[in-house]
Amino acid sequence: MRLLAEGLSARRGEDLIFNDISFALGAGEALVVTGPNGSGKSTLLRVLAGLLMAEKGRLKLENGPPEIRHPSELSHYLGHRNAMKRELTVAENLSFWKNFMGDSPGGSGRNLVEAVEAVGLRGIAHLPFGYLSAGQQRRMAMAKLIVAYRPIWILDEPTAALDAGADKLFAGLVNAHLDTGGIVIAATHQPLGLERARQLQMTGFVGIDGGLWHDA
Amino acid sequence: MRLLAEGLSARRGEDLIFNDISFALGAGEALVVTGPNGSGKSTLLRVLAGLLMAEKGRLKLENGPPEIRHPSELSHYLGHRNAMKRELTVAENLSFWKNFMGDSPGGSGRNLVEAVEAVGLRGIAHLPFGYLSAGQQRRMAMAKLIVAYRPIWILDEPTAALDAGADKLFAGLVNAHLDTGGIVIAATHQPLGLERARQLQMTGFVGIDGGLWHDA
Amino acid sequence: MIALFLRDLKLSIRAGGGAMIGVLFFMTVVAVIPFGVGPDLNLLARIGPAILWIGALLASLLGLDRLFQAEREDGSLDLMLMQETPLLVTVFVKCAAHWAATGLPLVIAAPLLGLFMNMDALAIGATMLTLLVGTPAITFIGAVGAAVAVSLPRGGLLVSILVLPLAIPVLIFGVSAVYAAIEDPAPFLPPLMILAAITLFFAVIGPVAAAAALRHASD
Amino acid sequence: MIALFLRDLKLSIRAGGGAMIGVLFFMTVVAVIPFGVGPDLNLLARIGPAILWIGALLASLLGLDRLFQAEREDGSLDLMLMQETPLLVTVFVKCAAHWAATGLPLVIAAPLLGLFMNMDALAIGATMLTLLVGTPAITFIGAVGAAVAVSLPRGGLLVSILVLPLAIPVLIFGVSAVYAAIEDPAPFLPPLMILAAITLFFAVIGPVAAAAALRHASD
Amino acid sequence: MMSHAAYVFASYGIATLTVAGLCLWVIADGRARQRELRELEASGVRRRSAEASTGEAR
Amino acid sequence: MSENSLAIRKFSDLANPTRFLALADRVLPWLAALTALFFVVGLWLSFTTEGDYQQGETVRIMYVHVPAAWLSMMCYSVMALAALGTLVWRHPLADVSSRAAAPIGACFTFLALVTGSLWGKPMWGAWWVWDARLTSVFVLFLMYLGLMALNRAMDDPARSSRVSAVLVLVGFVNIPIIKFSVEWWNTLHQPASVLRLDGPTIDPEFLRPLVVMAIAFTLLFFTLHIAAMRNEIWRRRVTSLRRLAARSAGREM
Ligand code: HEM
Ligand SMILES: Nc1ncnc2c1ncn2[C@@H]1O[C@H](COP(=O)(O)OP(=O)(O)OP(=O)(O)O)[C@@H](O)[C@H]1O
Ligand SMILES: Nc1ncnc2c1ncn2[C@@H]1O[C@H](COP(=O)(O)OP(=O)(O)OP(=O)(O)O)[C@@H](O)[C@H]1O
Ligand SMILES: [Mg+2]
Ligand SMILES: [Mg+2]
Repeated sequence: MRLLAEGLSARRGEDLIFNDISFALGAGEALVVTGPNGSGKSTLLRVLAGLLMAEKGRLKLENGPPEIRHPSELSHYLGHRNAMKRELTVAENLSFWKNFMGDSPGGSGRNLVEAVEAVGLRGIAHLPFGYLSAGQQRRMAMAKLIVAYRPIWILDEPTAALDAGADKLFAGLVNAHLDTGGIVIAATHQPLGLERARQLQMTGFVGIDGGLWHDA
Repeated sequence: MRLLAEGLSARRGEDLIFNDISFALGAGEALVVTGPNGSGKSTLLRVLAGLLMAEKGRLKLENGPPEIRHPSELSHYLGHRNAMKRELTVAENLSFWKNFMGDSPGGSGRNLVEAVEAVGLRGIAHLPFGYLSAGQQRRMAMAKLIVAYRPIWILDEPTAALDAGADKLFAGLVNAHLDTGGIVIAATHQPLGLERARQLQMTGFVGIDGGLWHDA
Repeated sequence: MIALFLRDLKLSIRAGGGAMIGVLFFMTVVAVIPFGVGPDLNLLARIGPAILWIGALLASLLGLDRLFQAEREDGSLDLMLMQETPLLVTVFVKCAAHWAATGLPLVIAAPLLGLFMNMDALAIGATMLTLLVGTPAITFIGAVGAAVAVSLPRGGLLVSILVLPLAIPVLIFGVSAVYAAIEDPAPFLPPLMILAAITLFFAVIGPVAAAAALRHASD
Repeated sequence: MIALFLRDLKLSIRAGGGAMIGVLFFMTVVAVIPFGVGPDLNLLARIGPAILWIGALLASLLGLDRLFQAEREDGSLDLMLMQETPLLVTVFVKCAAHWAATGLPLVIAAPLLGLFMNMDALAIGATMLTLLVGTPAITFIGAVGAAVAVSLPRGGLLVSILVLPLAIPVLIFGVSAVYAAIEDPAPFLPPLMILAAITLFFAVIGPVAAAAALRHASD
Repeated sequence: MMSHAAYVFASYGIATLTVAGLCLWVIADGRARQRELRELEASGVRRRSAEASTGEAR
Repeated sequence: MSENSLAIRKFSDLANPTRFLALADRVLPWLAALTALFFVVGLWLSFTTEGDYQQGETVRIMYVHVPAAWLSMMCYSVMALAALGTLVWRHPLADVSSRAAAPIGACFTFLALVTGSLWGKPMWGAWWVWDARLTSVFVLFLMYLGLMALNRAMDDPARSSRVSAVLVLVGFVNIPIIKFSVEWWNTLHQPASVLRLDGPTIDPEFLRPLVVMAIAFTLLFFTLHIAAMRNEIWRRRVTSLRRLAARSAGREM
């Protein structure tokens, strides 16, 4: 499987945030997106996840399952928000996502106990999600990545709020995913401890293509 | 001015999170709280900010203004959330907090323009807060610290979501505050670049004093 | 999909209680009308079905605005948008869960309130039936409004405003079906059929439109 | 404090704001009623005051739940709790701003809607007066509910169960004061006085209770 | 009972007020927007023609 | 296909915002002057023609009421057209036009409602009855306000334009209902006597001021609409400049 981005550009509101970004990621490859605040890292990831329309350019999957309309259907997206309900317990949250998302072809998700253990939080799955500390919440959101199998992971500042130990644990998770032929794309300010990662440096502020409402 | 904590302990739900924490911070001193996820850093800071009741122990201010009932009235608290409204412009947000909080005795807040400049975001104070990227939002939340004067700053992972440049800028802000005799308490996973800081390492899960519903 | 249905039910029972407040409001509305019209039992019986319908309409609007907003705020909506299952189906299931949590209790509470309004058994039965057939339509219409307002910070009332005019046909046919049932000459079935048709129509159109709006709202 | 008042006003005017939308909702509700009960002018005039009151109650309830929740979600509530100014005052000011943004417009729009309901000048005046006196009470009661809702980690049905029953007396005295004004024999002043007393009572109790709930809520 | 002329004058009066208000609002709105544009230009925000800086993969 | 897109490019070229602004600057003064002229003549006519034998002086309300009512419907039709433009051709000015029209339409509808009520009190003895036409006009008013609220609430036009365009189109059902309600249901309100297929049935004595006032109102609408569109374009310029500022901020260090 190969994920291809060709000449992507995207707008926020009416302004171009980045222009003509291309890359190709094969199975087992990772891409780390870096850049200063406001340079468009999150915007790029949302485009890759199919949550924002690209202004130009294409996103393709080669050698993927045939019936896929958009690579996002094979992707996990971990944004700034954790997509968990504070009122439900961790177990309820995770098993909901496991059932709702199902597995992509080519792999299968781990069960809840294993997943919670994998993020190092055994024994607190019965607590309401709202009771956890910021870092614990983030870790549980990561457990979501492995309860349902998706070959592509799109992670926006995954390690914000994580302590040093969890950092390592996270690198382990990602490396394990890469080993099984997964693809990882992560935006970050901190080193993620991935050896095999390629870098994409966003410089931001592509500026101005004339803008819709101005003289060309 | 001296901030004294004597034998603090706190509960979350029914479990004791930490026990018997004491420290004393004089003017111009900083305390950096570290520890793994879920070890109680945020809990400690919320106790210091008067947002959680301590289970035992006391928090005192020596040589402070006389009419203060709780040190929290002399404190800034910067939590995980930025306390700004997405719909209002940055300037409206900041000037609201400036007016609403007022200055503590012994100092005065900077004006908006200066504050926005201090966090390196000159010229965008007229934008709605929601337009900013995650890191820009965090920086603006820091500007809040200097528009209204408070001698004590309580900061919970202040540099999450900040890029490297902003990290340095933040260290500058904190050092300037310490130079004028302020007190800073910060929880963090990343080095903050403060030279004069003392460390408090939380180990987490003091455990089991029986809990409320068990035999002691 | 069953997982989603169950989760939404659980959430509405557990937190903030969409379920109860609807019924409570319904009762309040119905309880207040007699103060307005006075204790004239005949009059009450006459306007009873209309009042019940209006009360149900208003009650099902409460909380509708948070249908997608809550999902958006914690990021769940993003994940739902990304799945292979058509968004349409997700929206439909969420509507169904919302109806089960707020609409169904209204239907069940209706007979009780019918007694307060001095309606006879036939009228109560007819009202209950029309409510059962008609309230899902309101939920489906409301879903469109909720989807449109999803990115608005305080979209609450706006949803109701966008929704109410569209809900007028439901109200008209619901009420007229009940009156047709009470007053003998007029046939009961045609308006009920129309009501059912409206519901089916919106059960298709609503999720489609809501899904389209959600797609465009994501940023 | 004025800063807070102004900010809340600004927020409600600016984005998806309660102010204009509340009135719109009020108007929409009233416009929908005749579709239910039929265009009988006499009947409409008779139930008019009750309808206006119900509409106002609903309009001021919708969106009230977010009064503190929005503050809590973005962390502002923490800062408000820490200030020297008593929380009580903060809550009171927030309620006042909420009322000014949503309650007051309702009162102002009431006469217009009264005309639509074919109410006579006296009834309209009385309704307006009672709304002016009574709607603040709804806001203050709602504030308690909103505060409690913030405090419970799992939300909780309590809010709904708390707010509506407390609001019912307001509704009842409001409506009955209007009818007392219209129908000569019954005296107008006593129910109005009771209404005013309820409002004053809740203006004190509401913020106190809400502030207490908020203090305990913080975690 | 109002005389009929009163109704006529009331309607013309309200019509005048509404139309005048609308016109004034449009004019004031335009002025405000132009002022904002001028302020923005004055503070140095201006559209430059595209600079081709983007991210690049390595 | 390629020809089609070429044509559209030409079309959008013609109506590009900058071009539009230049055009508006040139046209607006003339339009405004013409409007004023027609209003002077219209008002003079409507106060000098004699009253009706049945309705007396109140017939003069017609010269405001009827044009306002027509305009309220026309304005919505303009918005519906613009909504089509947004959805089908994705033309940016279409959304501007539809947004700018909403407050103007709301004002005209308000006028139709108020003058109608002021006419209804002496004629029917009630300010308001719930007949089909009156109700549907009231719904139109609510729709204008709802759209305005929606537009205000969504500050990002790129996202809100299509949503509100759909809503506008859905609401368009209301217009035929208003127009034909007097014929479909028997109501208190006057049936059409001017805009009908078999020619006006109204006395020329009343027709003359009515027509002049109608033209005056129409001109007023276009003047205001163009001015409001210009404002809207400026507003968008301001917004996009502000976003630009956001993006470039903090970058120099
Ligand atoms: C609030 C109440 C009223 C509303 C909302 C209203 C609305 C309208 C509308 C929308 C039209 C345009 C219809 C069309 O072009 O086919 C119209 C036309 C007209 N209205 Fe009214 N109306 C109201 C009250 C009245 C009253 C009280 C009278 C007089 C007794 C009246 C007399 C007329 C006449 C004469 C026309 C012109 C019909 C024609 O010649 O085509 N209206 N009104
Ligand atoms: N919802 C939005 N509407 C309009 N503009 C936005 C929106 N979100 C972000 N922007 C703008 O787009 C630009 C890029 O934002 P983005 O969030 O992609 O940056 P980022 O690289 O993720 O920054 P950070 O490191 O701070 O998270 C920013 O300048 C921001 O002002
Ligand atoms: N609202 C709450 N109710 C009950 N328990 C809570 C609540 N918030 C946190 N806890 C528990 O208290 C413990 C300490 O949490 P705290 O947020 O203080 O950790 P932290 O050191 O800040 O961690 P992090 O680095 O992840 O932010 C955690 O084990 C958590 O489960
Ligand atoms: Mg980001
Ligand atoms: Mg923490």
